[in-house]
Amino acid sequence: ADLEVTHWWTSGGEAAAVAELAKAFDATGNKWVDGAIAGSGDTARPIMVSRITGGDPMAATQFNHGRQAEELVASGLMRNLDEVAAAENWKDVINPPSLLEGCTLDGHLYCVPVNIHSWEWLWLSNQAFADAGVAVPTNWDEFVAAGPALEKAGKVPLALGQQGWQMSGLFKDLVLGLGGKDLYLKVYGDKDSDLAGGADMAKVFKALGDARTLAKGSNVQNWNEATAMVISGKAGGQAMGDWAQGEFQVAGQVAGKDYTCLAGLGGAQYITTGGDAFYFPALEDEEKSKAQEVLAEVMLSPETQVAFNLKKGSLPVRGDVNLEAANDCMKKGLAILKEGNVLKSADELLSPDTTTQLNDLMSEFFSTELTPEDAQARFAELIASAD
Amino acid sequence: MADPVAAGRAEPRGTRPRRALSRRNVMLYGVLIVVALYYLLPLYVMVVTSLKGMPEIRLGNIFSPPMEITFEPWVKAWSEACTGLNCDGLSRGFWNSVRITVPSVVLSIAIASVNGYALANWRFRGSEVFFAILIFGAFIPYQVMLYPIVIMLREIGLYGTLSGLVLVHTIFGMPILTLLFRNYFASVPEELFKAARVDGAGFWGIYFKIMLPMSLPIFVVAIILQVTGIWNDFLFGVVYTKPDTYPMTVQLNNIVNSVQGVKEYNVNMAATIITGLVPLVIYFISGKLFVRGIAAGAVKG
Amino acid sequence: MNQMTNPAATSVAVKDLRLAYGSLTILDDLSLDIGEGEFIVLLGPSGCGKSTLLNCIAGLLDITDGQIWIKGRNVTWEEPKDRGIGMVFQSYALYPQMTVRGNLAFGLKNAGLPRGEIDKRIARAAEILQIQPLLDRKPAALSGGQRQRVAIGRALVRDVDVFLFDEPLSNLDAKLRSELRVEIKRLHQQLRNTMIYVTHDQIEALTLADRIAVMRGGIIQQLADPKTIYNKPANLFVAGFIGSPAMTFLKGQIGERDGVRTFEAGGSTIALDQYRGEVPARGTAVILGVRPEHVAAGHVAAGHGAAGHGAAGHGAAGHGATGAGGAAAKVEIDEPMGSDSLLWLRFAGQALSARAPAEHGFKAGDAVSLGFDISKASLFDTETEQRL
Amino acid sequence: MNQMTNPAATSVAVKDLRLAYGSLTILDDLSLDIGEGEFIVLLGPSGCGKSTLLNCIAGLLDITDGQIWIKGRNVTWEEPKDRGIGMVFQSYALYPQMTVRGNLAFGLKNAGLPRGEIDKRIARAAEILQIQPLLDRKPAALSGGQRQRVAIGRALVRDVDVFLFDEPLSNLDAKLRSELRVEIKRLHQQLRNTMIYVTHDQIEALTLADRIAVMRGGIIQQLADPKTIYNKPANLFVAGFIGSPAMTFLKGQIGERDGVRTFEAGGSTIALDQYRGEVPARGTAVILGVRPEHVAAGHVAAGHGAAGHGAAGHGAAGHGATGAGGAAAKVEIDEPMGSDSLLWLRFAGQALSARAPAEHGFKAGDAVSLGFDISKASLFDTETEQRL
Amino acid sequence: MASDTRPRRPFRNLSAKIASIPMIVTAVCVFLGGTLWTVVYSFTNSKLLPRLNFVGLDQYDRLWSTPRWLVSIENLAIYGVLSLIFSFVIGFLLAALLDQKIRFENTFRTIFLYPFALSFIVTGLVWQWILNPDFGVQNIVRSLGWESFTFNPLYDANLVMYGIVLAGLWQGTGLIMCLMLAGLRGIDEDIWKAARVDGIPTWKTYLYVVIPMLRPVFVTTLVIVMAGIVKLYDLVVAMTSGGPGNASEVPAKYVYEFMFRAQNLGQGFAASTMMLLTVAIIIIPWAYLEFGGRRRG
Ligand SMILES: Nc1ncnc2c1ncn2[C@@H]1O[C@H](COP(=O)(O)OP(=O)(O)OP(=O)(O)O)[C@@H](O)[C@H]1O
Ligand SMILES: Nc1ncnc2c1ncn2[C@@H]1O[C@H](COP(=O)(O)OP(=O)(O)OP(=O)(O)O)[C@@H](O)[C@H]1O
Ligand SMILES: [Mg+2]
Ligand SMILES: [Mg+2]
Repeated sequence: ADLEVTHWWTSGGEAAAVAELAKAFDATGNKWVDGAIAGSGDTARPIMVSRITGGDPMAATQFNHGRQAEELVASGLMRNLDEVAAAENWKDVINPPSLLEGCTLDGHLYCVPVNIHSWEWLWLSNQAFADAGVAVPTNWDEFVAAGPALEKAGKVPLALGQQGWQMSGLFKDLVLGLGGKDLYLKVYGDKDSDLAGGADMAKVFKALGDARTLAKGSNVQNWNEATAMVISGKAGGQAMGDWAQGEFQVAGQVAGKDYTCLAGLGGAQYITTGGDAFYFPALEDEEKSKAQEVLAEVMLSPETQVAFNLKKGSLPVRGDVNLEAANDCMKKGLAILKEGNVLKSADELLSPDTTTQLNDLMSEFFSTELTPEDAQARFAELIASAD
Repeated sequence: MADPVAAGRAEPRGTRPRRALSRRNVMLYGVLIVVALYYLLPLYVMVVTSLKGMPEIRLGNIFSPPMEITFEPWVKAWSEACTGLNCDGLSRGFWNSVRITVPSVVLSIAIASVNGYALANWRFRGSEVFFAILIFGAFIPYQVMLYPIVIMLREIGLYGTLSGLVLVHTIFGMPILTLLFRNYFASVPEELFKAARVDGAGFWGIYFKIMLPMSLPIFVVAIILQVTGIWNDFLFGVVYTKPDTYPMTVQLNNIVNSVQGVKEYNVNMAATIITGLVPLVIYFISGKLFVRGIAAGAVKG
Repeated sequence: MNQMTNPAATSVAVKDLRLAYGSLTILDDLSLDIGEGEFIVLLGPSGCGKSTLLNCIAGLLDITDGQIWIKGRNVTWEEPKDRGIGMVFQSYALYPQMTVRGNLAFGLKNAGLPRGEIDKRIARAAEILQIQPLLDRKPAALSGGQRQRVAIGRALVRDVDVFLFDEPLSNLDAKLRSELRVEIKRLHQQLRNTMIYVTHDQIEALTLADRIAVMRGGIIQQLADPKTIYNKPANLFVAGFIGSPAMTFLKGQIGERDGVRTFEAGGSTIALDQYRGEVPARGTAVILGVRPEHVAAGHVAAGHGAAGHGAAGHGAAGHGATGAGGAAAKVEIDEPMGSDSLLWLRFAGQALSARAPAEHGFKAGDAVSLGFDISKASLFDTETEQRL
Repeated sequence: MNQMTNPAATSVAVKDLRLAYGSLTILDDLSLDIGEGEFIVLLGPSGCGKSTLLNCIAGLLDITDGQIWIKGRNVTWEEPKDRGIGMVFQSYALYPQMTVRGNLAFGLKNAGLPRGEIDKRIARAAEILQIQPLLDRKPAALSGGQRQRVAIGRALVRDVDVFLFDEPLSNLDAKLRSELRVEIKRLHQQLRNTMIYVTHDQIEALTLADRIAVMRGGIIQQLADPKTIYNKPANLFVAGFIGSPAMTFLKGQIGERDGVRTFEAGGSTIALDQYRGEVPARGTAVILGVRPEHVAAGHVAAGHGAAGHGAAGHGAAGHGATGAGGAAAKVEIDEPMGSDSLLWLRFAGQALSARAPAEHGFKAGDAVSLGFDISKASLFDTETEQRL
Repeated sequence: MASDTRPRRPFRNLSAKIASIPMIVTAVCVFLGGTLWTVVYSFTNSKLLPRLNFVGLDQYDRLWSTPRWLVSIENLAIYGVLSLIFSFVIGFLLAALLDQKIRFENTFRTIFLYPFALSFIVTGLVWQWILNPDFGVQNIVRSLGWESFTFNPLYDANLVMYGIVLAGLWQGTGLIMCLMLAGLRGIDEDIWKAARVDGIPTWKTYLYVVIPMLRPVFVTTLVIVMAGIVKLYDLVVAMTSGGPGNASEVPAKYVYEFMFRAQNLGQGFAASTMMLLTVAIIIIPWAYLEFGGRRRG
């Protein structure tokens, strides 16, 4: 059957990855009708939600697993995937198992995680540092120190797209990378507002202040434009999730040679396992419902996982696949994954409402002269009222 | 009173003014030309950029004419640019836009003109109240109505269909159009209406045989407003349609925002021009009638 | 064809008509009977409700109360097209996008008449109105007078009993107006339909009407034939409204001299023995209205008799004019009007106008003696403003 | 104040004026001298260029060629405000959002006059025009006549030598029009300014003007005092345009009977011995123009004499009317106009109108005999249409 | 045969009433109904899906303590005031210039009006491109030798609203000009002549006579412009997506984002209600002027 799949994967690397999913699904005799909506999840999600609540759902749709689709699931608009999961024995193959938790509500499974995305990466342009005459940094502090030299060489030290989610992503990286696992979990997970206003967080906010200074002159909106600045050597580095790697790959760059990646911003070696998942709205058409199951299966098949994730630059959700072809950076990620240094992602820990508020705060911080102290106070307040 | 010699001269006082190059004319046309340049600049930039190759664009001067004209960006924008897996550029969206715009324009104008006619000539108890509410609707930000409309369309089972979108466009076009038509028909002499009634024409007879043939200017205004409005609509197009019925603006947005590495400004500009072409052409063709219609429908109260 | 409930002679009857816009009453309790074939003119100043009354008769306005009968049928709630009326509007209201033929045919087509019949009727109307050569033109290509004829034609083809005209001439220039006035009159003589004609031009009313209904503020002030209206206006308003140049009014009171009642104002007296009406008691305050053509101005030296012969060539000369006791009036302004002149005088401290032949020989500032034709003057009660 | 290069009596002089819009010439080689204190009326049908000429004098239109002199100064290229003119427009063109006082003061303030002077001038103008109570109202709250006075006031306060009026009365109803006509006349008598007055209403022209310039198609047809224009129209156009009711024209040719030249048409003859002008040779085709008041209609039985006395109360009666040889005319339509009636007759197969007293007693269809006052008639050449 | 009895009211002009049904339904169901629905749900704590779970004024409390909303309001005020003033001034000036019986009037008018045919999305993209510091005006001026020249409104939080106003004016002034031109053409030519005879300079005539006379046109224009201002959304999204940071956020965007992105419908509805309230404050006086008392004669 023809299945319409909506997603917001439209950048070069993403599109190439999605093509793999489509190819695999088409191979089963069905047809993947692509419903890409450009301009990040923020643009796409409202459209998807309207379609689903409007009674004209697509056959499958991308969400970041976590709490974005919680209410849709609770209102019975999404399909229960328990049977497929049981048949395919997902419980055993999915690694880390916590991924499935994000897809589970009241003991039922509602989504298919397709990759593991980790936010905690600093992408550095070797070219830029060479031009500036400094060594490629190995951690955040070195990166900050290299700032003036980069600037002198006419580079933007830190490329940062002017959108809230990118900024709060950077912030989260700093929390985890500089503050460590406990701080991250207590603040984001337990909503500990005392800690959020405490001294440890103050350090993070100071680093955020540095980041603000470094990112001056970064006149781009979208993350991939920021990445493009790093690729072209116009910028020193960018803090962005592993999907940025897809862009380097499309541009023909080689990890370690043309660019360097620092997990956990070179600090604490943890990654959060956010990721993309596909939800399957409940459909009335029998044939399409069948095809939905096929699609879910296909998405998790080892071959698809490898092909998809190589293109996407993310990690596969199965521990049992062979990633020979993986490059330097992916291997670093895989290593961390093996260690089990995996935490829940912020998307799972915070409601979209809180996330939006946090994004707003970060936007404000980066576009105004708000002091780190004031920002921290506001942050603590926000955490206190988070749900 | 002044110099008697001067006063006594048979020569006219003051100089014969207003030759072609008088100061006034220089000022007047000077200002107009400068302003016109400001208005034309973006169009110029769009066209010029769309004809350049990416390497030339990176050189940075957006105002310089292309050194080497290339139509590749146009071709790409029209038929090759990708969104996700669909690499057929704007071409698909174009026909969708036509399929959305034509019925929406026809339906909304048909309904609004009848409403305006009824309001102007067949007022009944309460008609003005409904009209006032309608005008209030002109101010409601579309975003606010998005959700209620989703629910309404779901309830009447039109969500996601082309008819649903046409309906939405008709509804949101109604306030301003009704206002225009009402004002226009109100400016038609009432005696004409009375004469037709004495001649035995009814509500529809008068509308079709008397009012319609007289309303070309206001129809032109309505058509221009609606074609531009609906053709350019993004929000409803993206919320109330599916990928295979996406209108051109949604495709445009997808192309422009689907950045693959570096932004391809030339393709973006070409896509932008192509998207704006239909309303522009309609506007250029009927601009004169537009002004006349505005004078008749918007200004008279 | 129609059952008659009213006297056979009545073509249009308006009974106790009331029309109000919300709380604003325009017409209140108005009644009017119009005879078969009669030419009635509704005359009155702007805004007095003439068009409103006409529209009520036509059925273009929903009346608030009362009844309208046409040809013995109660048509109060019938549609305009079913009332057997034709209407001609001030701006003609020709359908601009149709040819003259289309304009004429529109109503007939609506009524579902067969083609042949339509053509026949148009041909007949075109002949009567002499617009055959114009049939295929559009209204924009017609002159004012031609448009007017087409507008009449549109009513004509419908073969109606009653014609309604709403100021059909007021958009035209004076010359055309007087020509078309004659044509309408000729048409009425030819067709003998009932015609109800609205105007605020009293010349039109006087020349066209069998009877004139003078209206003010929604009330019919006087309904009578033109002569009566002109010579015996029911009240001050009608007197002032009718006649051009207008009647002038003198304020004064009733006196008596030699057993004859007189009109006294500012020391001058005018004998009222010739007055055709009831002269009130001595001392009553009255207003004397005289038309310019009933005032004769003469050279002061020649006295009363000269006034009658020398200057006044009009009615005042023919019928015995009553002298103003030699009271001097002064010429203020002389308005020559071609065929004759209008003299504006100051008499007993009040303004008075007199008609004089074109070659009268008076200049502004001259003193004149006056003769009045009191048999054609009117006396009004100062309070009620009614004619006595 | 200004040195005169022109005759002292000339206030406004237009010399060889040419005005063209592109290739469309509206006024061509027009010259006109207007005396000090004169009241000149420009009269002509719509579109003949009256307003255009007035605007040229005012300096509101750039003329193509020629000169304009005002008070001995060549003002051809001066700004309107420096020409010493005041102008009153058809629509009054009052500044709607200013009070009457503001309207009057606006121009003066702009000219930088001191406050006291402005107040003095406004007070004076307000007194002359009797608009003191209106000074603080806005134009929207004024009646038509009041607005007109304010518009005049605006010209008045500017203390100008020349007043220009562009159809200032044509938006008003007939009654008000005749009142304001008198007021303008009175104003002129009081101020003695030069006034140039545009109208297409011939009654206004006749009553107001010292001299009338009758225009057609941008050309002055006749420039003369009202009497001459009325009695000796220079050509057919002027004759037909002036006079209400209008002059009627009879086509015919010159004959002779008993040594007296006659006018012959359709078997009827009219003796021309009394004609004041040159009667052309026998056989010449001519047009005879007679005004209704110079035609006397009499009962057929009574013959010629009766016609003079019985029915015709006007000029035709006073001066010897020449009989139409008993040729019967038929009454077609009787238009009663209050003070008298207009009879539309068919004479020698042509339409003819005659003025009769209100009580004439003729009915449509009656045969009448006619008397003509040929001394006041006009003969026109059929070809050139000029008066003979 | 004779219709002695007065027909019942509702059945007179039946066709007119039937023909007005779409209008009535739209007005009542969509606009009135939708508005009421929105207002009601603004008192609930609906998240992704509307639920009637009333929480009183909580959403409003939160709304008015959210910096982003306050910024949005402030931005809208800046944009509104600026674009109102400038579009009126520029629109009127252009109309006045075009009213001088100039040659090529059609050409000029077309040039001023064509941007109106383009969508805000298109407008936003073009101006984003022109104002882009790396390619646009700033870059050009710098490459001409003025190295320190800075003109980078879209990436400067203090200037970004002005950049948006610039684009908005470019798009919308043409229509204003058209309306004003229509109004100017309706002014009695004699008024101009009277002013010239009175010796009033042209600018004074405009200021004291013509502009006051154009009041009705100004009111209509005001309504149209205001309606556009309140709805400001597409342009911002296309030019800056509300950035840098939150510097160009506007209320319509706030509504949209809270309803759909933040999945907090209640908050979005509260913001909508505030916007509707503003609209009501604008439109009710206008409606009063337009329909109150005065009737068509
Ligand atoms: N729709 C309406 N609502 C309220 N008042 C009205 C309406 N139409 C007319 N009027 C009022 O009714 C009165 C009579 O109007 P009508 O048109 O009958 O006057 P008229 O005698 O025909 O005047 P005119 O000579 O100017 O045509 C006027 O005072 C007018 O203001
Ligand atoms: N701007 C213009 N361009 C071209 N022709 C014009 C213009 N203005 C006036 N005309 C023409 O000039 C002629 C004279 O116009 P004008 O206004 O002087 O007539 P008028 O005698 O005042 O008529 P009315 O009595 O109607 O006011 C008319 O035929 C008119 O069409
Ligand atoms: Mg009327
Ligand atoms: Mg004129």
